Amino acid sequence: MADFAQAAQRAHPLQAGQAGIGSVSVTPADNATRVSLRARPDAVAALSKALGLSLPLKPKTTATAGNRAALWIGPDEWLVLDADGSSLVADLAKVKVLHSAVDVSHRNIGIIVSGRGADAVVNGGCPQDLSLGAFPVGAASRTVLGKIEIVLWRTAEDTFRVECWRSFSGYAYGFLQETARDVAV
Amino acid sequence: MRKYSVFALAREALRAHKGWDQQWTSPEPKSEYDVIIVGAGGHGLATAYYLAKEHGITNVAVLEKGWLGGGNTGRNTTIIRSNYLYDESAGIYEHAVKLWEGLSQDLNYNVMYSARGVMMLAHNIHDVQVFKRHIHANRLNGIDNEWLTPEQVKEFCPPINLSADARYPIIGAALQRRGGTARHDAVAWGYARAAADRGVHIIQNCEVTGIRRAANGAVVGVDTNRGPINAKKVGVVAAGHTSVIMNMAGVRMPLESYPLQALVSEPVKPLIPCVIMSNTVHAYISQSDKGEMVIGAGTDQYTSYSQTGGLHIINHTLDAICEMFPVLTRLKMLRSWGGIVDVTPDRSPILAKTPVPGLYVNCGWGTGGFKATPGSGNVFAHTIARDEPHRINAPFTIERFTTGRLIDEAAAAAVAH
Amino acid sequence: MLLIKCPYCEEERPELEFRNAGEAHLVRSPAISEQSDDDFAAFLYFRQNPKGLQFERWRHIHGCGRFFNAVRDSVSDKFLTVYKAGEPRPDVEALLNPEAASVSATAAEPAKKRAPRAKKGEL
Amino acid sequence: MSTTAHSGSNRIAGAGRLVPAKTVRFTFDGQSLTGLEGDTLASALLANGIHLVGRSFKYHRPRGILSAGSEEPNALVDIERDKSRKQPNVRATVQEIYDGLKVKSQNRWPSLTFDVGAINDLFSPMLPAGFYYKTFMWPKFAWKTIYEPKIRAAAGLGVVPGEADTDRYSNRFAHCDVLVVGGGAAGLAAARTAAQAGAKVIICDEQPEAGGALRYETDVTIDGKPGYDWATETLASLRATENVTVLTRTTAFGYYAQNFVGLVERISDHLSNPGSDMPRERLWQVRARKVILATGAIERHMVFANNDRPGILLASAARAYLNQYGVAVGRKVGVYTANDSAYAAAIDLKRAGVDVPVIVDTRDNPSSPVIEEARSLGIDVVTGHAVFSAGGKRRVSSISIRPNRGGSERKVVVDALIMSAGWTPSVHLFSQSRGKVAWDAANERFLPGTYAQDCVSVGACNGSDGLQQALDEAAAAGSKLAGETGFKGKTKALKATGGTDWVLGMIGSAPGAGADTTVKAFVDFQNDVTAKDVRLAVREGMHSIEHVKRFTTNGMATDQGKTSNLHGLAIAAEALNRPIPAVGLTTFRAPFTPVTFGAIVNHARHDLFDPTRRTPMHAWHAAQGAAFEDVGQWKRAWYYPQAGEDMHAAVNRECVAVRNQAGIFDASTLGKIEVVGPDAAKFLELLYTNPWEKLGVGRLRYGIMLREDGFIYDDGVVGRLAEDRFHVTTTTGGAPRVMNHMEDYLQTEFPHLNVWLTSTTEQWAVIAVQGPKAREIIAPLVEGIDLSNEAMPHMSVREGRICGVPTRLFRMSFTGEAGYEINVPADYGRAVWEAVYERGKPLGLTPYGTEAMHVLRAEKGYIIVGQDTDGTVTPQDAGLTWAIGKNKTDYVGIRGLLRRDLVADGRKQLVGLKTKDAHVVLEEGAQIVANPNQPVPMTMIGHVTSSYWSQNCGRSIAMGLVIDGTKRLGETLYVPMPDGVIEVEVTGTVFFDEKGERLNG
Repeated sequence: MADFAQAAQRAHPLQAGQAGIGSVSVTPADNATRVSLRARPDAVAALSKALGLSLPLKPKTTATAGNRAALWIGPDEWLVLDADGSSLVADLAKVKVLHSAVDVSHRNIGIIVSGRGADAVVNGGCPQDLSLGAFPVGAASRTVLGKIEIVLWRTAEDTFRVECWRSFSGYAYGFLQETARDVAV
Repeated sequence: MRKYSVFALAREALRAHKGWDQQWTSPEPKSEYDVIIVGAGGHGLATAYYLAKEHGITNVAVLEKGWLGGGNTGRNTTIIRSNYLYDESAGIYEHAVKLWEGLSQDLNYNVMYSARGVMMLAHNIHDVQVFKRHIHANRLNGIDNEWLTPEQVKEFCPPINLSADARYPIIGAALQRRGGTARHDAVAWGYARAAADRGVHIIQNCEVTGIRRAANGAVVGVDTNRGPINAKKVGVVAAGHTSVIMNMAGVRMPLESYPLQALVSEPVKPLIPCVIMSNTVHAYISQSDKGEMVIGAGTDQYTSYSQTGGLHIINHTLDAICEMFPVLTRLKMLRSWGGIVDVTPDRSPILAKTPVPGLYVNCGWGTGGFKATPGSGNVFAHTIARDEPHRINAPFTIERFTTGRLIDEAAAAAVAH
Repeated sequence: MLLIKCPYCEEERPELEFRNAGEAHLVRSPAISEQSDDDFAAFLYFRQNPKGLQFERWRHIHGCGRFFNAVRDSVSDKFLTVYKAGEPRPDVEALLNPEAASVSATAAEPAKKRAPRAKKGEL
Repeated sequence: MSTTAHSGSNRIAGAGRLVPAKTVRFTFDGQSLTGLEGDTLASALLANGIHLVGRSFKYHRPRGILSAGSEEPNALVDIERDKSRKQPNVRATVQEIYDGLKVKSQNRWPSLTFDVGAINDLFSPMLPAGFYYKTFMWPKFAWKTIYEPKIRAAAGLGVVPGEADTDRYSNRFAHCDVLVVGGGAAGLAAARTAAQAGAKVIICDEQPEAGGALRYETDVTIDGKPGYDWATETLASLRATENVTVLTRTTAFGYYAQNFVGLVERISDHLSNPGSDMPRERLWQVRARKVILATGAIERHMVFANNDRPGILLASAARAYLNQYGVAVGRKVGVYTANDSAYAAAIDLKRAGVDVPVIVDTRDNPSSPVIEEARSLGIDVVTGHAVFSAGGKRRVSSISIRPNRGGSERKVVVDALIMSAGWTPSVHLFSQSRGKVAWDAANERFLPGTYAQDCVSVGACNGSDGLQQALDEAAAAGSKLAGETGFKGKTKALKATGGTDWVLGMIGSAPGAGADTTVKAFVDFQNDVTAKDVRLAVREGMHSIEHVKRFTTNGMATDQGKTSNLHGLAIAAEALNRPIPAVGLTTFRAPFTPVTFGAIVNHARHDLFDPTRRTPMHAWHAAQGAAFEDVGQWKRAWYYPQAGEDMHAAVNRECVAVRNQAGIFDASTLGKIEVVGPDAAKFLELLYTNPWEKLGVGRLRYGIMLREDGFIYDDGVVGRLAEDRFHVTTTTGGAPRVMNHMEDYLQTEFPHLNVWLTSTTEQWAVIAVQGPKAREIIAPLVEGIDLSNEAMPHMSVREGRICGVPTRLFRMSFTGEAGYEINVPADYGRAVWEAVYERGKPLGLTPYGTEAMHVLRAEKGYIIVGQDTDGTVTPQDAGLTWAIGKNKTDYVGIRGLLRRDLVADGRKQLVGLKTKDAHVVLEEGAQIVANPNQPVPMTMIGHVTSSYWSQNCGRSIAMGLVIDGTKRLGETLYVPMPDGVIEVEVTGTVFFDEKGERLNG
């Protein structure tokens, strides 16, 4: 059994293309571990402890600790991200309080939009107010980009992480490159 | 009534057109009518016309809260076709098409029924299955509807994008050649003129505020902003506002009212020779005789009586139009507007008696009522006059929503797998 | 495009993130299989469809994912208020007339449905 | 009068703001012309003495340039960069010229000066408003074959380009505290105040420059500076302010609910060589907390006989052409007015050296300093008179003047006539915002009345007539609205002198074009609507302005009645002898000016029209030459033709291979939902017809989901991974709506259940390996799972590893063969697929597509929801009664199924159909009858839902929904086709391996 030469290799759906367009770069993010975490308030403390960060309870906010980040998605929902190969899934498996943790590492693809005008690039298809007052650094939300759903996370003043489902990543990537061309004008 | 003809036109040309009569008059309401029709849209006016013409009931008033033809009659994209799947739907829409074919002559009013063909595009195998099902059912019902190959589609409508690289390539179409368009205002005006000529009172700016009922529950009249008016029978034909009017009689309806938008482009020289519909990319387009592209958009997702809708609905409609006709991106939207459509759970109309004696309702045409105007008015007049439905509208009851005997054309085209 | 306040996200968001889910406070009977034909039809299909204030459901489908209720004027399309699923139908009079209604605010109808019945540790 | 030879003989040295040295070359109908940088096409044509620019819609009358702005009804042209970038119906008054601009006139044949269509003008007595409703009815066939084609060919203005557009369009969503629409004096003042308070401001104006009327009002000072200079400086300082976005060449075209305003920015239409990244236009979708409308007012023309002759313009336009562009609209310019504002134009022209032979003022005894000033310049001011007619054909050559109340006529030779009937406040956007206008009887105009949204109108659009009043009002609004958004600040008040009073004048037909006349006095130029047309409409019973508008088409041309609506209304009101508000005002509809479809569509073209969803193995299928089919947004491998194979041959080969060896199939698109929590089974009990509580861990079950109405909504296989964890699959197309349906019930009907739903559709790539050799093929690749029949029977699921990566391995079948569905994390899908394929290839493993999958499942009688069912089919109808939990008291759809009609006899039931001739394949969708000899309309008792050639069965097979079908087994029914009737036998739905033994192989 198992006499194949080596384990199957990952294949990312996006080919890193043109690195930068004008002031804004649109690039695929590195592989990551991702968990869709669901729980009621009484489970938050135990889960936070296991994760090593305080799960955010305020809408549109995030908490980070090292490579690990928890994005508030809904009142009982977080998207937890960590570096590829992290112990995230195993850490949550140990938690006994009532919750649901589902590995979605491969479901989502991350795209980084970075540089001066990154907000305008995202606003080419995202109808939310992305001014720093309304969507400050550290803010995150599920929302839309053109005709697809995304999770948007502002990691720095001029940097956004866009997460979408795998089969939509070609569309998202193409869309952001297109709006980046517009912003570069 | 002065007969309209090219000779009459020539005669009037010599005297600066000063001899034309009013197409309809604006009488004061009488205290009582045999029948009151609530709503002077195409369906209501047609009902009054056929009551007078076919049933000899001329003591009829059509009450309109605004101006006649100002509701969905004047706001739709005027598509006419009868290639529906179920016998019930095919029956009523085909009845309408047959009347359309002679309507200008019948009314002595050119309603510009233009049988330029309605082509419904198939973009995937599921579409093909659904359209073939329609075509075969139509054929056995004696209704024209034919399958076109992509090449025939292109031949019938040259500017269409047939590229295999299109996001949703066109792999065929169903064509009803007798389908087409008509001039919406002319339909309302033609019926109004012909009904008024037979003695029907068309009373505009007269809003119904209540439905009067006797102790036994039967309808005895209506209250209006111009006072009460007695009537033996009341027919409600108030698309969009049906729930509101029926509520006055204590009848709750299986209806929801949604904003539906449409738009026209600037007029250009003839390009699109037929009506094109695509359910998969959600687009409907034809070119008016004036040269404007007439484009139907979708409904908004929420119920509303505002007669306005969102810009994103227009965005999505034009996406699809430009995908089908890439040469149109430089065309300009000239005017957009909204109507209120009342929609039943099975998207088929209700044309029926109600639980209230003497009260009749014609509603629920959703986004497609214009095409039925003559047929709907014709059988609704029969229903009111005889107090029993015509064979053709008998299935379109309110009770079907209790028994489950739905007429669900859209469900028959359900997308899954 | 409407601007809709999500009671869970506690801010206004563009309509593109939401999906309307029809009339609110419709009661799915706990003993639905014993319901009469008429009662079941009323629940399934017959709607108030009011011209004016209406109670309706929305889902913040491309946001927090929650269903919630709203009171909206179907003529102006303006929202009077939004509230979480499971909360009672708000006193509309009080909202329209904040001063006059403080006295009668007790009359709020209990949660019917499509707003849930009961809640173990509900949010 | 000196002229600049380079840029046109009517250019006046020293006048205007354009730089004489900066010339631009363009062509008009092939004629090469020169203009100046900054010219509009209209100003450049006028500079070259060209007034005749187009032809009207109906009568093909020669038409010139009426205005200097976006309200232009006449001067519409075609502009062509190349074949794919050809733009019809461009307003010459808006288009800026650039080097190489190619312009063609429209709606004329063979040429602009000689147009055959002008014969309509001769026949015009036969063609009054609405004539077409009264004729073309006989003979009946002729409408379609003769009349309509002729009418269609005659109608329409420009021509749609023959090739797809290569320009780009873009979109931007934006938010601001205060949106200011209009960059005239009022708009600038409002924006300045709001910006200085610190509010986030967007200000837009449709012109390339700010200033509005300040661009031609030479007598204005603001803050001690000439008005135009103040505007330019203010705009520059706003541009330099961080919290301000200035958008010029940008039209606010639509005002939607909750202060959502659509703007379109024209980015490259004025450039000679726009870069390839540069969009042509950008749509701005602005959500503003507050909106300030500073949209100004539009001058009206005078309605008199032949008022449409080229060379007859609005007075303010003549002033703009002179003071902005340095162009005199004629050498001998008559003036016709009903208010003061035309005098300023006359005075400017006179001072520039243009002959102004006469000012005709309809007012009996007007008094104003400007009148005195005009007289003092030697202009003949004739009051109490009217212009009864204009002479000339392709250019006005004279005007006939008479006293208002009749009397002797005199003729004045002119080569241009400028006119003003007064100003119409631009309440378009206000009205679009659903605000209600109010009639200002004293000044005969509609003004903003009741507001429906958070906005304020300032300046001329609000009826604030003097410049100082407008500035004060605008500054106050800017300050107030900024304050309401949380920004307070002080701004120095502005002091102004001079300016136009936007008030008084006349509406309706001028003397000489009254009810007793038959002259052609145009109300709506483009649509050729005359005053007598409006009166005819009233005479025929059109008593609502909406009827008048629709009957005459007044106000329905591309200018949307900006100059004509009020005139039309006034004439109708007069004919009806009713006050204007009683006749009504048509509501204004978006867009304010026409907007290209391209701008509205923006990015959603080509690849971005709609997402194309591809599976992790897509590239492999493509490399194998697979044909794809669209299923929703997904591309699915349909079949894999080998050299020389058609679809039929490929599908036959694939089907046979699955049954004889094994096939490999990409099932990744199936929807997947992970249902987690202690109440997971309870929840599924409520959502599916089947029972779930007793399903063992590691087992699978086929589930049916209904809507509340009892009809089948979706189906799929559900696996229990743990007591509290299920892996649910859905149909490909149904995945999103099933998820929404489940969330709806969970959140609002069953919130007491402890369970959560997570979509995992895209977490897993799914590789189906089906066929007698399936186990043999995958076994060497699998670790940690005992694949034996005993350990892992049909309908079970195990977790382990395959090819070194984690897998959820399902033993299940949609083919009737023993088989597996290998779920692996999506990024591994391609590699695992290839490993399985390499391993299986020597054993005959064959990739098969959706078509073979459909055939194989049909051989086994497995249904496809949406094909063998539609939204009207119950589980009983589909032969799935076995999948309903007999002892359940509740699940979604339980009550719907009990409705009278759903339990009645005579429902359509799913059955098998075998053609008598085994080689005849039925057409899907074909209708079934009991008696093929009946006349049309026939009684149809069913239809074919699925039909294939089955190579494995050696015959055609089909399924259909037939009334009382299960009672008809063995009966012969008929499928009437256009080329003959096909006989079919009603059978069971299983055509292959009826006992199902192969599943356990």
